[in-house]
Amino acid sequence: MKFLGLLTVLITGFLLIQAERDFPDWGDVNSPASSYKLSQHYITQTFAETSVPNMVTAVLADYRGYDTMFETVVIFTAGIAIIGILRVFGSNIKPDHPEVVLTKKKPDLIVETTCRLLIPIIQLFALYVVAHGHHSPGGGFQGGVIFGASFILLALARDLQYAQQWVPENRILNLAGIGIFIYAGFGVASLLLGGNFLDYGVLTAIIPGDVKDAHSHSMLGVEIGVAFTVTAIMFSIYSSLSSNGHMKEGI
Amino acid sequence: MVAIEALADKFNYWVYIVIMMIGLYAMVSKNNLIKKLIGMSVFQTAIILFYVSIGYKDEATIPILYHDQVHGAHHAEEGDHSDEGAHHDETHAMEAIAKEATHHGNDHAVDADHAEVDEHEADHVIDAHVMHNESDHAFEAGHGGLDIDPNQFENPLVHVLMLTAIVVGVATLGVGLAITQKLYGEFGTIEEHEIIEQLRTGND
Amino acid sequence: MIILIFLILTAFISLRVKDLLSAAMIFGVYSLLMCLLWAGMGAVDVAFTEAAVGAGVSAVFLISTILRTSRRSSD
Amino acid sequence: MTEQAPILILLFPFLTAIFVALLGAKVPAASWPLTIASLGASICATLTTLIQVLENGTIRYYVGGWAPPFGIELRIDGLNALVAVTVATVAFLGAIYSKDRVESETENKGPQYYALYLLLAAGLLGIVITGDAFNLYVLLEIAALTSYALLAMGNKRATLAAFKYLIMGTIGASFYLLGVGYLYIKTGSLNMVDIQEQLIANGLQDSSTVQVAFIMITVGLWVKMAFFPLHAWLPNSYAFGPTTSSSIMAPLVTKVMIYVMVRMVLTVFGPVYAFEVLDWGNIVVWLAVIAILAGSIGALAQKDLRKMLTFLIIAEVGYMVGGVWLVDETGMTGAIYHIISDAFMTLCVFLFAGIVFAKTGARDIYAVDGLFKKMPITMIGFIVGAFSLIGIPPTAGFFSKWYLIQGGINSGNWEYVIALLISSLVNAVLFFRIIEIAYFGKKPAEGHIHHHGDDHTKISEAPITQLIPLLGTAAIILLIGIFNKDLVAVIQDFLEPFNLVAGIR
Repeated sequence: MKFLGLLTVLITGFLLIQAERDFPDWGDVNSPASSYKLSQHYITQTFAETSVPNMVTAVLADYRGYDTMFETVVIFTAGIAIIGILRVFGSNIKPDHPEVVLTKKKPDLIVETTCRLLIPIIQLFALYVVAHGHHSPGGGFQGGVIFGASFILLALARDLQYAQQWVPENRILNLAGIGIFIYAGFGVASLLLGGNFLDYGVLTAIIPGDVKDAHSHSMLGVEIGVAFTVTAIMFSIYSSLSSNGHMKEGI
Repeated sequence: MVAIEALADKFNYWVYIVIMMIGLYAMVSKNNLIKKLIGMSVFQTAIILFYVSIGYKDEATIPILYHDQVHGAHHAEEGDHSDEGAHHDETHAMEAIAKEATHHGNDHAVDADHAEVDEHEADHVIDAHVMHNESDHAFEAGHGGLDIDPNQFENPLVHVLMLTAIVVGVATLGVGLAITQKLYGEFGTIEEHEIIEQLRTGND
Repeated sequence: MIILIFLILTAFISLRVKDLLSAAMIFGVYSLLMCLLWAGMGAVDVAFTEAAVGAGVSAVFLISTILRTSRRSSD
Repeated sequence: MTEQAPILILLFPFLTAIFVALLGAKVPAASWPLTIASLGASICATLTTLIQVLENGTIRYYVGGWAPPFGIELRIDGLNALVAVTVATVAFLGAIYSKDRVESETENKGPQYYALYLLLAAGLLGIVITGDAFNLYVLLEIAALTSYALLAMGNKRATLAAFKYLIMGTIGASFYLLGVGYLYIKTGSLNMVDIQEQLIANGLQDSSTVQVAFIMITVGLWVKMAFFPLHAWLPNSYAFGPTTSSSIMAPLVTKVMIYVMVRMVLTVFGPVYAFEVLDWGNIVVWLAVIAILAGSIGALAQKDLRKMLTFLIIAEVGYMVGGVWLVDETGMTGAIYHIISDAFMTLCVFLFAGIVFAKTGARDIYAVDGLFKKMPITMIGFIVGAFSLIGIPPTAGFFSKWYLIQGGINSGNWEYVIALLISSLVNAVLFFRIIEIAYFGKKPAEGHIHHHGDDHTKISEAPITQLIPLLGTAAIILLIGIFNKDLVAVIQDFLEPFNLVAGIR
């Protein structure tokens, strides 16, 4: 197996080096990827067409919004998949091998207090990241991951059950689903208003402002949807993995 | 000397190949399942490094427009967020966002200086919907009222693609870890050869 | 350039080391270096995501699995 | 709303999947009807699209209203539309079958199963209709993640196989992603049609980057479709996963990957580049020959019914890969035809294997012992599928193989023709053995192989939710066979602009 692995690696590496000989230089502004109308259009026209200064957000949520919707679905799928694989409903099923027993300690005062102080700030920052994604780096994914991380921190500092009092399992899944429904809702709304799927331009009928504003505001809406899903699923994955699917104790 | 320059010109591209091969080797030949998954993550990040390297341009900046480039249209929001710091409930956040949205809309309406420009932009949007096919917008830089040199900004497209790839990577890692835990529950080990050994000797 | 060399080193070490918990931590370091590199290359959004996802959440997932299973690795 | 049909194909299963996942905790019983309804609606949308394509030619649907290459486009031509109808129908029939089996095979995770099932169907449909190379990657990962989970829900062998599949699948998908990256660095575009235009416009025929991109994409897809040397993940995962999961994955996942390969060859790289500039057709056909023979020999060696069928899938993948690389219009027609007919034949035999497993609880081929008397209707359904895999007229398998062989003869690839005939012979041996056991109730002489004679007395006909999909599939196999002229006309209309006849070496 080791030899086979090495062989695969060598062949692949050789091929990649072959390919690499023909690359444009690193940072070359005249390389096809940089000079083709596609990327140039995004750079020069994004603000004119969507009034969002952060091109990455605009391309993510508008031009390639279809991709991003499925990216959210990938996250959702992972959450459902992990529940499907690991989750043990009820308590009658015993694994063949004894579980790893984790020594359970009392929550440490320093850790607990620090977390109590930190978690609101983290959550606040997460909201800022989501809301300010139009103007600075950030957006639904980053904000969602940070928000989810705050719950993970809570579960780490106390234990999983404590965290689950705040975010019970079924509510978490509902939140994840609602996130995707928000995203797809913008698409379906534009379908119903006579445009193509995710064509935010036609949403001027229900969103105040002109076409650009409709684009900009819809992007904010879908980012919030993404943030919901990512927050929920990140915590859901963590709680499944850390409790071996029993949703108790945690690590 | 020429060789070194050639190496330096494409140094990123060399490094990504090396990292990718490390990851691939781990995926194919490691025995430990978690090691395989770490190898998988390394492998995927190497590809992301490759994509990000495509988007890099010498002397270009991050793909976010400056404030003076957008005619100061968005100054108002900067102040807002610090004020909204007190709320950290989700409903409040929604309100805050809605507030920002109204601000955003007002800015365009109120800002008389740029009303003309805005109108022009709006027209352009409608144009753009119809005419993307025929016209090559690359040569119309500045037509939308903004004077932007495309070489000044990095390629945003690859960044978008790689955001997706990172998310896919973490999703795959999560599923892989879940399967690992299930295997551990059933076999009591996370070494692949021990699992195969158990399957061979067992009467399953 | 230095980051790139460290990247290769951390990737290599995290796959070499026999203690899985250290492997996971070194993988976190690797992700953080990767994130710095991307930030240096101007891909701020990607770097941000990688910092949150790669160095943060992925490492937590790995560690929680390692604590739930076994810490030793044969290779 | 007919002009919106392309997106609706996807939206029905995808939104219902989320709904099922949410509702599942409270009303698990609603999962199955919702699944069936959404897949039924999806079939209607695919049929609408197919009719539109046949009437007006290629449909280009701009998602988000952005024209390509700036936005993502759904591009549906004759090939897509046919494959989309196939995928939706197979998913629909598989879902009907799932009803009685899910609870027992997946440890009471019905709602999660259906949600993942629908997401898999949505992912595969999305792969089929998209016109954007990167979007395809995202959907590929959705399909892959759901497949890992659907398999890992099974017993412990299946879990290990799912892990292997995860590693191999990620390698495959990453290679694909890398290939797309190489194309992007040379062309600057991600839209499939636009990539080809740029490749020609920039004169990139000799670029080593594009060559490696081609290799990476092809090899990545070969890993995903289990082409012979890269097939290690397939047999165990399909043989030991839940029968409900393998009844959708075995027919669809590999076939959709073959569709992607055809799409890459024809639309992204263009036949001129793939077949003339890179003249590797002979090598690939030889690889396909090896794959066909290896699959057939592997199948002969198996005693486990489902594992035997998985090796037949590997052989069938060899047929289609070979057919594409014959560089002949008839061969290509045969390959595309075979995508469709093979999806239904595989579904048919896997459904049968699932029913047998459900009824007897045994995995090996002697489980069918004497089943002709006990469940004649089921056996009739199976025989249609088996005859189609062997290639007996008027089933679909006969006609697709006919075109493949014709293509092999036209292009002078005799080794391929011979391999195909040998493989058909092996299929005949395998299936007639099963039919014989089922009809005459012959027990193995050695007697040390499982005895389950006592349970056999209780076995009766399969329940209606399992019979309907089996017989439906059998009927569709016959229909595809009988209306082969119309189908071939559609495929040849699609292939006409590519001018493959001129490409003969």
